[in-house]
Amino acid sequence: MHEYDVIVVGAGGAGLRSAIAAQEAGADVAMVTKLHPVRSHTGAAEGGINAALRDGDDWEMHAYDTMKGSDYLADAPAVEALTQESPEEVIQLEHWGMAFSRDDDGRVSQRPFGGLSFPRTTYAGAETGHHLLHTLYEQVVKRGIEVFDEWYVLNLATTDDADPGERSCHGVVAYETATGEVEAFRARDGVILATGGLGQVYDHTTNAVANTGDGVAMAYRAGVPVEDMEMIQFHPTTLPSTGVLISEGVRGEGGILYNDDGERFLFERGYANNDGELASRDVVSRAELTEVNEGRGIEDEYVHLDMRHLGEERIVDRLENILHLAEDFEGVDGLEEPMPVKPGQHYAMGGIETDEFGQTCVDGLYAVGECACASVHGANRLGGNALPELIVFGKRAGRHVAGEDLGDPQVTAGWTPDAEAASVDTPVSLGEPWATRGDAVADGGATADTATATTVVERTLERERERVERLRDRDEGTQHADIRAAVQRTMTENVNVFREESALKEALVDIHAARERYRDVYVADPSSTYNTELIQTIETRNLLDIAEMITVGALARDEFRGAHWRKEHQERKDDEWLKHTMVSWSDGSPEIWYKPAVLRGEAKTYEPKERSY
Amino acid sequence: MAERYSSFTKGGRLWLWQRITAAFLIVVLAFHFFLLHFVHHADEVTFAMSAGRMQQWSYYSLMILFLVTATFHGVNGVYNALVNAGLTGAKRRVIQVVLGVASLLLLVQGVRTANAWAGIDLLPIL
Amino acid sequence: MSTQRQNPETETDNAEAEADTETETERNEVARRRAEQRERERVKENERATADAERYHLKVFRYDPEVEGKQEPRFDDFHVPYEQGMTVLDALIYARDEFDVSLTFRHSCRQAICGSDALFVNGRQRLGCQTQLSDLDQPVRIEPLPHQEVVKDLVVDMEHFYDQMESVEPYFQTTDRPEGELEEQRQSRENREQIKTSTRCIWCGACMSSCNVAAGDNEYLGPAAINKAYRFAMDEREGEEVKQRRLEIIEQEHGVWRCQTQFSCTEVCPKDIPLTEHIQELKREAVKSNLKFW
Amino acid sequence: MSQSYDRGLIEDFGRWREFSAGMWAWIFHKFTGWVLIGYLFTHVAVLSTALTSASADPATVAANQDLYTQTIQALESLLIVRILEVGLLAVAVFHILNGTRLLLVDLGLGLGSQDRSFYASLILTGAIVVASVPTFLAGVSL
Ligand SMILES: Cc1cc2nc3c(=O)[nH]c(=O)nc-3n(C[C@H](O)[C@H](O)[C@H](O)COP(=O)(O)OP(=O)(O)OC[C@H]3O[C@@H](n4cnc5c(N)ncnc54)[C@H](O)[C@@H]3O)c2cc1C
Ligand code: HEM
Ligand code: SF4
Ligand code: F3S
Ligand code: FES
Repeated sequence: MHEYDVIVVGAGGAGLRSAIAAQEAGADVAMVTKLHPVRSHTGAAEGGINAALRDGDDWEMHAYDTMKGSDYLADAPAVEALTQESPEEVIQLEHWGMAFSRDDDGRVSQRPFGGLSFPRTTYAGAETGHHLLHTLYEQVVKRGIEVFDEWYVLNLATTDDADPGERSCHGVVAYETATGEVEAFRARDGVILATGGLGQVYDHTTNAVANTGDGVAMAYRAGVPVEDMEMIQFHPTTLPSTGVLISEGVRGEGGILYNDDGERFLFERGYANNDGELASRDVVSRAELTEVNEGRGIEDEYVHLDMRHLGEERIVDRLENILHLAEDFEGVDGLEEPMPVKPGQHYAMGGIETDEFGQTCVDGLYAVGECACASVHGANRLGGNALPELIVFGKRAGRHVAGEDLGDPQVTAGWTPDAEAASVDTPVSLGEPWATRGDAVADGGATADTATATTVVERTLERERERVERLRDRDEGTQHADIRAAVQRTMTENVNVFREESALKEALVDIHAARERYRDVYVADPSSTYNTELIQTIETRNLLDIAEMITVGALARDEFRGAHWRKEHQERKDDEWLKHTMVSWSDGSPEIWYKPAVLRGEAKTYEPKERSY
Repeated sequence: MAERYSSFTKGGRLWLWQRITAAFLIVVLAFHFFLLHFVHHADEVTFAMSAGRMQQWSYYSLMILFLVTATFHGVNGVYNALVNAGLTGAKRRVIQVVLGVASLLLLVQGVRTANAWAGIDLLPIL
Repeated sequence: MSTQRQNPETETDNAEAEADTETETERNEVARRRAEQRERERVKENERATADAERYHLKVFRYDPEVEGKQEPRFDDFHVPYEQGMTVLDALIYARDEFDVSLTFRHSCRQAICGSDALFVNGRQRLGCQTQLSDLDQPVRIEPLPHQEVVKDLVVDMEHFYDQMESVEPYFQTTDRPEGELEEQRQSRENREQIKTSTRCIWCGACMSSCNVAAGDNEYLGPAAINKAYRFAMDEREGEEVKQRRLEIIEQEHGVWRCQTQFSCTEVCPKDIPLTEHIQELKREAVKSNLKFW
Repeated sequence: MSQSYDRGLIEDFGRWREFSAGMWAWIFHKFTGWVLIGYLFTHVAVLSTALTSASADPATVAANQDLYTQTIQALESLLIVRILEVGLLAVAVFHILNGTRLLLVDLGLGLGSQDRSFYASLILTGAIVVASVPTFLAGVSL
């Protein structure tokens, strides 16, 4: 058994930043990650990082934009923490050598981005995430922080108290891809989950194949509530054949969207009369799909994004990477022709519920980055607001877990008195109704009364070893690839940009059927050397849970807010819905409840206003 | 972790000398070929003529320099090639010694021959 | 169905609960059958579509130290239905999901940024996700990166590559930081332009694999690590003093001098980094700084 | 790592079909360099016969009957030696031209057209060698 003060699961921007912070605060840190750190999907981020750095801009404006962008579903204290600390963190990155683009005076460049009232998106070409990821990894190398790369975390070692709020987390159990060994990692102070996105529940996504929402699913099954899962962002400009992202930076620099009739539809058809292409992402995505659905799409599938008028020099200077992407993945020369684009799954606003220090309701368990929901994005994330989230909350969680006193959180995690129980009418039973009831409340837990920290970890280790063996020993049944494909298809068809009650229900039926099939899943490859099939099979299990959380949340929320549009309920219902959708795993099935959104900030309350761009 | 640099090595210096000698050799080798195959034909070479050329100080010193640079350039080139192919440790020491001795022999023999033509008895031991 | 309530102790009538579960099971059953029906139709439709498609012939290197029949390396043939825009990675994924689940390769981002899937395709190091099948002659021969040990199928051991990358002190160091909070270090646009290409490396290892010198001399830093050193040495923010140190590192015995300007690294780099040029520039920088000291 | 497979030598020269210009240039330069240094050693050995000639009877020398002159002329009368000399010329010319190319590359010049300059070296070598054949084979008895 490995033993450290802090175990960080995942080595994308969020994981790396928290590891650095925890180590600086004196903790003995190890990172466990299924990919080598530089392979993390943070590297794919293109556009930039929002930070109020310049005269004429300030964090309050940034906070205001973020609250408005979130459609008032974000928690103000978290948003204010994000916007106040982002400048300092961005400058920290610069001091660590990050290769930002530069202005003539040698300072870092900033550009306009959708939904922002000031050009505050700090960027490094159209490959900001790549530079951020590598800069942070360099600092991890410098500090000699131990990294277990290509170790797949199977589960959390948590206790099993009836009330999730009383559980505690003592480590993780992981599978070494190269050898097939299952090993335990005990964490004396805490575990930080930073496992990133979950785009693989959809089949048209900008996310990596590794973005399977493992952390969210693991925390969920340990009893941690997940928040606002129905809030999935669809990015308006992805390449139709692969889902590769064409950065919002293109529109930030002045790129224009046209439909098949050559209309600049955002203006000409009144979707966003003020901001046009720079309206918030949900607005633009819906506009594009409406154009396509009404027959004005190109080849009935996509619209055109044109940047030719920007001129070669400007494009090469600021968006060079986009030229390569369009060429390599769509065979289009962005200097000569407009690029085909359509909406694709991009980001999960929701995730593991945390407070502003990344703490979950389970003692010793933290979550940061895209897998977490500190609730800074609410119902819609603004472009350029995810990367600052990684570094701001990464740092906070790292310091907190290492024992620094950061004060009391304003946002509470877990079931509180103002929580509201709820019920949703579903066509099938959810979760795993066949799971044996009564013994374990939290999946993978060890009963609290007898447990010391070490026995909790050891018991989890045993269980996970069994699970891996079971999968490998069986030699007939269903294969995970079919199940995964079925989930992706139903999610893309039924739980997309436009959501309809009957379709959501159909998705739940499909997910249920997929779960049934998963019951006799098996792994055909008998090898213990680099058995990727085994890992994917376990990931698919996580995808099932994730798909269900998203769909249930979407069914519960009968209003239109931010990224979440409901055919039967096309208006925002502030009286009823200024609250977060929470889903917790309890006794083998999901339980739904709500908690109010916190709109009261440090100095003011963010009153919901109509969101028009 | 891969091996860190140990101390300043002469890698750079040898590299530079390889280039400097190469630049010099371009001229001299071309001249040499031209002279002995085109101006004079190889089959017409006689001891007397060779001796005649060698007795000119300028030609003599050019040829000595030619010999020295070519030896350095060639032997260092061979050594480099072996290192590139992963020559290390004891084997490397052996090769260094062998190459060193070989170049010395070559130089000594070359200078003796040149002296014989030039009629120089500068160093009787040679 | 009403989902679990918060208070699990709530009393429920047992009989009622029983009946409830009964109809529930039935309902689940019906729903599931419907879903399966839909799924079957989809699969059929898919099959029909793929039956008509043009197929690409792949020859893929296979090896597994543990599995009988794979211990001796061999090539397997796969015939993958072609779709417009299909990449080598797409084809491999298809072959894995449809024909042989044990086919193993690294991949993640599908967009040439994570650097996981550098492969040896038709005699050249390329990223699977960045290579269009239509640009290749058939059969498409796919092998793991040369000069690295094969772990399984297309997966090679990257440890040595990582070690080399990390041996050049690949992190920013500077002796002077600007005064004042929120002050960034200034960098001219020209300087950022100079290091721009060098910062694009995605650690894919293609360059190292293509270099014959790196194959012969195991300690040679290799083009990627030298390029990493270049990225810092040329960054004016680090200052002169640190630059000298950096030059010392790349000047070591197995540093820049080993490069024989084969250019293959530059040719295969998927990020178009002019590696040879960077290496050569560092050689000159090193010579210059040494001449100063002689 | 449980075990891994080392594909050994096929990795290197077995892949020659897949070599690109720069790699061929490297191989050729290596080969020609080795030939040249090898030749330098033999060349000096042959020339050393001059040592005996120097101490020989001046009359013999005057009559071109000394060991050095005899050796050289005997060698030069062999067709095989002449052919080898043409080979040597080819090797030297290529090494000079490609060496020049490498020097330029070291100076950072023409990196973008390194493959073309390699082909140019090859072609130029061929041309020079062909043009020199008459001179090199002049007066040899078959
Ligand atoms: C194409 C694209 C462009 C974007 N552009 C922008 C932008 O311009 N600006 C912006 O602000 N945001 C952008 N975003 C969003 C932002 O990049 C992501 O939200 C963010 O990078 C997520 O970082 P992360 O550290 O949470 O996760 P990731 O970087 O995805 O890292 C996840 C880590 O977790 C590890 N992991 C996962 N599961 C396991 C497991 N079971 N066991 C062990 N390890 C595990 C992985 O190995 C990986 O290291 C973009 C996103 C995408 C997809
Ligand atoms: C005439 C002009 C010459 C030029 C311009 C020249 C140029 C070069 C250069 C630049 C290299 C270095 C290659 C590298 O390290 O990357 C080299 C290598 C070499 N040269 Fe020359 N050279 C010349 C003549 C000679 C001569 C006369 C000899 C023989 C005595 C010779 C033997 C070698 C050898 C053995 C190597 C090493 C080859 C290898 O890497 O295996 N060269 N030459
Ligand atoms: S330099 Fe290019 S080829 Fe080499 S590792 Fe980096 S990206 Fe890959
Ligand atoms: S291939 Fe190797 S020899 Fe130099 S130019 Fe590239 S590192
Ligand atoms: S899959 Fe990431 S580089 Fe190809």
